[in-house]
Amino acid sequence: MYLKKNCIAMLLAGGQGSRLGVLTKRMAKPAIPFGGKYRIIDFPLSNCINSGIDTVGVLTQYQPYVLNSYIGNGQPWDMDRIRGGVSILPPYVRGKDGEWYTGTANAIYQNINYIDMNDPEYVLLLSGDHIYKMDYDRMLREHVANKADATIAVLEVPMQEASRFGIMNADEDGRITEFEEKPKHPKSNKASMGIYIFTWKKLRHYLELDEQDPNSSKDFGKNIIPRMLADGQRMMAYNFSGYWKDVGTIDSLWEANMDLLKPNLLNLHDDGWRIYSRTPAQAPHYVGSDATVENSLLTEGSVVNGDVRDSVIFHGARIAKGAVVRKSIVMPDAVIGEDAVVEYAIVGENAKVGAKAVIGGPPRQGDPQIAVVGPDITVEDCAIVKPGEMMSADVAAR
Amino acid sequence: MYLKKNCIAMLLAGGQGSRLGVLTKRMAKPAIPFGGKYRIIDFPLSNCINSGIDTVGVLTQYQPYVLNSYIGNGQPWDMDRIRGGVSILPPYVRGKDGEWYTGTANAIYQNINYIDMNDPEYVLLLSGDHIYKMDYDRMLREHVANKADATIAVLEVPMQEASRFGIMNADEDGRITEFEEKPKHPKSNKASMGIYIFTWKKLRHYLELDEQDPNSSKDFGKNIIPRMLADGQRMMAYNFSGYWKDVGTIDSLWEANMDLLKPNLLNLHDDGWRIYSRTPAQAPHYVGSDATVENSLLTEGSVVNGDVRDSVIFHGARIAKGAVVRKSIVMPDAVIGEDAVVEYAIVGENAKVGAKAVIGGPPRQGDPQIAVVGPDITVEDCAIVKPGEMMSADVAAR
Amino acid sequence: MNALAIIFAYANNDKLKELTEKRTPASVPIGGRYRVVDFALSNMINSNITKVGIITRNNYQSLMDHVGNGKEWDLSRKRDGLYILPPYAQYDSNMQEYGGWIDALSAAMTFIRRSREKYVVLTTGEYVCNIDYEEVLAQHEKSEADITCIYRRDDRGTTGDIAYTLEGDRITDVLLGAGVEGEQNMSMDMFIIERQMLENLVREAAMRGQKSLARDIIRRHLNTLKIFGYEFKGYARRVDSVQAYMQINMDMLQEDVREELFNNPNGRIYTKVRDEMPAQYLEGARVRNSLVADGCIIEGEVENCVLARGVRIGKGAKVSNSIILQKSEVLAEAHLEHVIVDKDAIVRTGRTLIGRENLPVLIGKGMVI
Amino acid sequence: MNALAIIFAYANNDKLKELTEKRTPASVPIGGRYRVVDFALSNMINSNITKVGIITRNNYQSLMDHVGNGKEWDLSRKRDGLYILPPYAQYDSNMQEYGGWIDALSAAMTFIRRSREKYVVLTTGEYVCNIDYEEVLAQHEKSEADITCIYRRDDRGTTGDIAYTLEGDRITDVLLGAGVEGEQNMSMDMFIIERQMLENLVREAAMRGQKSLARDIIRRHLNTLKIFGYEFKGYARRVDSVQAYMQINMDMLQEDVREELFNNPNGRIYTKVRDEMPAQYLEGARVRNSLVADGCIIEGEVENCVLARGVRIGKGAKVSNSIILQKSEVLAEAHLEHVIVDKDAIVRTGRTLIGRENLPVLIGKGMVI
Repeated sequence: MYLKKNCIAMLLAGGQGSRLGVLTKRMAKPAIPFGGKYRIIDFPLSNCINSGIDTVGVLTQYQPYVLNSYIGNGQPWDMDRIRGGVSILPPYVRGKDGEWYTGTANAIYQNINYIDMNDPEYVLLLSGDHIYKMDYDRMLREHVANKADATIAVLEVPMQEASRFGIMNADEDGRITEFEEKPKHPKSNKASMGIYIFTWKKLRHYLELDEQDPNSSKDFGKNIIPRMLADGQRMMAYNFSGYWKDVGTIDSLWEANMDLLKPNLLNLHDDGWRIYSRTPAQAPHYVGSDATVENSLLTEGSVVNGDVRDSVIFHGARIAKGAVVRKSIVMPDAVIGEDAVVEYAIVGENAKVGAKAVIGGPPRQGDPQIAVVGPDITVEDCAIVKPGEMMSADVAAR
Repeated sequence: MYLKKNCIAMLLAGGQGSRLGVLTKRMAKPAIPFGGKYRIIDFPLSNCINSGIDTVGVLTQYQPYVLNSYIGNGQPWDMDRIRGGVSILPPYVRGKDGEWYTGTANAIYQNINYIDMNDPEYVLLLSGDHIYKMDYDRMLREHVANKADATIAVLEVPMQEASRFGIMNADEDGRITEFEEKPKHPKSNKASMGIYIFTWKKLRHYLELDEQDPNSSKDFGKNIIPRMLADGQRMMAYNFSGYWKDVGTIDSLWEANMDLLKPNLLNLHDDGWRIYSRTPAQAPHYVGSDATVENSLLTEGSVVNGDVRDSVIFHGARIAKGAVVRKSIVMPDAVIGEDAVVEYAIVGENAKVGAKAVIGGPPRQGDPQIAVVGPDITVEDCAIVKPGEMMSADVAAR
Repeated sequence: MNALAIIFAYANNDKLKELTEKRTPASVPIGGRYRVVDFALSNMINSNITKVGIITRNNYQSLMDHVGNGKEWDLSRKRDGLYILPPYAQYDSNMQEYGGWIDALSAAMTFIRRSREKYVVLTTGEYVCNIDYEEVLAQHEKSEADITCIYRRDDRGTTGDIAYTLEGDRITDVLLGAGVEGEQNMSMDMFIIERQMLENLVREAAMRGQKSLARDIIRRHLNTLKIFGYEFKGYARRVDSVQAYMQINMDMLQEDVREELFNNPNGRIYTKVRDEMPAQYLEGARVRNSLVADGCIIEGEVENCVLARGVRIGKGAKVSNSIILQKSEVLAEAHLEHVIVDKDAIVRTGRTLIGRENLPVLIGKGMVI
Repeated sequence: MNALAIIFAYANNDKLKELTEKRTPASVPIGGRYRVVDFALSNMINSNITKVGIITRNNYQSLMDHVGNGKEWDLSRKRDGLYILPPYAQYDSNMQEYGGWIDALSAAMTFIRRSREKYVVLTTGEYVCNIDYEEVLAQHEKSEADITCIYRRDDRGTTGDIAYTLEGDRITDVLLGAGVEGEQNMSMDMFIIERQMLENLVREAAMRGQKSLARDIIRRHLNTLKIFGYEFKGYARRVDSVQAYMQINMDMLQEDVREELFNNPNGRIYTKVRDEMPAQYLEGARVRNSLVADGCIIEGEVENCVLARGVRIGKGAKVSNSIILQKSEVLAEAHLEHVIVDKDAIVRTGRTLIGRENLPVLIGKGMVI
């Protein structure tokens, strides 16, 4: 029956993403450009439509303009549906007072009406800051076959890194026996990916319980999951293998972009699993007579007259003659001036790097230090931004 | 040029509408059903698209679910546009803190970004609680021809009622010289209809000024308009003639519905000026073998087996055999039981009136006293709701 | 549902007379606000089939106008959605008119081949019913059938109809053409089959110059393939004659038929929304046992009728056992019994027209009588 | 803009050779990610024309596939939007192939008559340009013209082209057919006319059996109607030969042409979005003076080329002065100069193909060379 939805998704896109600094000053984290023509939220949204889930509520309260206008009517993701589709869900006033979202669980709690209106059997809970391709329908089928109350997607991480994650300890049938948030001595390496499927009736019950608990911080990881476990609910782990990356920091954002240049890590050429995005209508990119481009991604509307290697160049970006771009990310409509040198750097949307300016540099020793030029920032001719520096104001020549 | 919008509309739909009592308990005023198949917001939205304005921001913060899902992707109003269309604009968090809309001017102020993104020359400001048909394009053309900073639509009201309205005093060229809110001794009978066109640059300036004024109540009528007048800005009156009704009270809502039964007050048969609405897919209405229907409006999905006169019956409503409905409004999916009598009443969405129940009654003397049965309320068999009573809880038989 | 649908929407006969002079049977108005094809399209979306091809041949402008971009059925999509498959659109179509479904399917083969869905639902656009193909597919998969043919028990077979003989659920014979008497397993011309198998069967049949799905594919393969029947037990009638057309409209006056077709938990019947205002009943209106669409203005007497949107019944007019299609006007004091008035027609003041139950008077589109 | 648009999208000749074997000129791929008709459609929406009819005749499946429901151009609307006007869709169309625009307009007359817009913009779907019809209409209204004919100054006229003689802005003669030499006022086959006048002129011409808009309407009425010219001064070329096709693609390598066509404040050129990933340049890629669409994977050398989406250039391959259409692959060590490779073709490892500037080698759709 068409009007009833079997499974809908709720996408938590409210995070301020303060660890991304100047990049999230004017937009929510899920709206950050990624991979040449995408924004982070394209990944969960495309995963949804490719998994047959056409009803997605996007919970947002922080700097929603860029995200809202990016999502628009949902058409790029084939979610401009008459029934279902993508809905932006901000906090609202009930009765006399309004209440901001105080935690992930509270955000879902405040939207119980939205979920009830769609009357689903199952609710898929997603984050807006992960890069991966995943068939949620397979996970849903396991959830149904297991008659689970909740199913949590887990990824095996290197044991030495396990203490940075929420770790799920499961028995041999995959039933979760214990959940430890960032354990000092992890018992397993199955890290929660922040992707949950709940049987809606059950989740609804626990959301209401949790809301009444004055000591709860209204968070899924801290409150709902432990409480359901304690109550002996049937919680299953779903093993995911494949590329998955949290891009919540400058370093991980840079790394995930660089990962796209490596073959076989994350295949975006997959006709059966397209990642959709909203792009401005621009001509194919142009590479000039004096340009060189190797081991890089380029997309529509960009113009390269300089020397680009090991980099990701977004739509509308322009690299002038003589400019050198290495191991860098040049975001939409950014301009790199003549003979400028950009290395191990992220240049934000619409930033202007002047002629002969120098942004970042190769690592002397140890990990690379990524330089960041914020969106709309102007770096004057001959100015210098040192490795690891983050510029949130215009940079004068030194 | 297509990307730039000449004029966009901002629709204030945030009002709680407390004077409508139980009818607005679970929905914002603009979402209230009206005229058999419409909701109040259909009128301004249809006026917009018929006037060639395809970009509308709907400012909402109170009980937005019904309104949001009613508006959906905007398709019924032909506003499911890739560029433009209808956008729901709730309050959001900027920087660290969020701020609810504190007044009409503040609501627009908080959405300056949205307006700037559309880069319009002019902004049309509308309310979500008026029933009328109006060509905003004509008003816009006058605004442009007059080189006005603001143009305010006015309607001539009977002089004795003028003290209930905001009154615009204008010179013979239509230039507004004075604005008086509910004057005791009105100098003219030109009442503001709450419909404004502003030249955006000018309005933007005054919104920013007003926001910095700690004594301002951030309201268009109380602050922005008087201030612009005081500064000698060019404010013009636009004379509207035709049907216009504020439906902010139970009595005026009932009257406006009854007005549709009178010929020549508000023509909804107008092929050149359709009022669009989102309706559930239902069969044509059915009138049974024992039914009588006169001087009434009926629409899809309703089934009448009783006796209906001088009434407006919404989609999905059912009037059982022997039931008598007079001078009443039966909202969507409401059921009137066998031999029940409903007179001078509003029966809310999905309410159930039991067999032989009596709702309301004719006026003994003076104005009619409208009985109201709230949405989803059950009135038991043989129960009585007196004229003028408003039921917000189930009614037992007396 | 992992299936695409093909709706055959062109006329095989002219039994609908003037009603199909300017349209195909699939786009004939019915039930006050629908076109016949609305049932087929809504059944698809309600069964979660989101890729639908409509095969047309001629006379299809009114059909295209009606289905438009498919938005009303939520079939306006970036991937999949609604496809009109007109003739002559293919660069290699040198055929004349389709001789049968096999010709039509051959012409649509590029569309079918490019699809990813596992199954194909084939159906005509001429049936009025509310059917859940997900249930049919469940039986198809459970029985491991190669082809499932949907039928109904009915005794109204006419010459040219097809009936099946069954043993259990398996079809053992296909009865063609002969006027079938008594209650039979009448074909509803609806089939579920794997896409790849359909491609092969159609290619093979086309190479032999065969035309008919029932005769040349179903009957020929009764022994070599597992061909099963699925009995549809709900209301189902084909709009294939003026009498059937009249009867289906009248059936909709019955509450149980209306509930099954239009308030079915399986899903609603969607149609193009016209944004007419609610129907207006004026002083003097007397309406009994009738379906009335939005936009009507009624001042006269109406009994046992279906009035489509925007119809006007003048003061003192008496209309009974009739179907008045959209925007037609019956002026004051006119008197109609057993009449079908097509769109945009006018029945003049005082005019009387009386047909008989099995031979209604038909007033053509735009006529002034 | 108070106008509807009619785009004529069927072939008048086969000068595009294999490029139009399986498509109409309007749906030929161009500029790496576009189809020719994208320019006409985008010009309409950028001029705020929201009702657009596309007249097709045959070979139009690829065109229908491309424009789909019109969403990419924001022409998927409840009122108005995009209408495909195929032949044989009308109940009264007994004509054979359209003999000229007048036949085609006659067949589309119901569509035109039902519109409410005051003006009609007529255009072919074969021009590459970025034109603002609002500006043309402003001149049309200011000059109180009956018909405004858009032209460009050009010396590339060929036999069959139409040129105008002007006195001031008024057209005083229409030069037909003869190979025109030197710089002329070449017709761009774009016209603005009041809808009602168009209806009358077409009806009148059709009754006389006339076929050509230029010869039978424009030239015949030079003295009786006010027929004005509008000079379009921007970049404008018609895709009417393989040489023109090659040249237009090469023109797009110039920054000024690209800026005018694609970054014009008048509006962008929209096309069907295919959601390919960004182009990948691998180690060894050497690309110079080329346009490269998304989805390409480049390991070889490319110079003075237009590569459409999803093209692969293998290791050690050398491709210059060529156009490679979508999803085609040039395998390792192949060598191409002055070649047009249509969709889905494969140039095998080590293969060499060398055409000449005015006679490119053309490799057909899906071929393996």
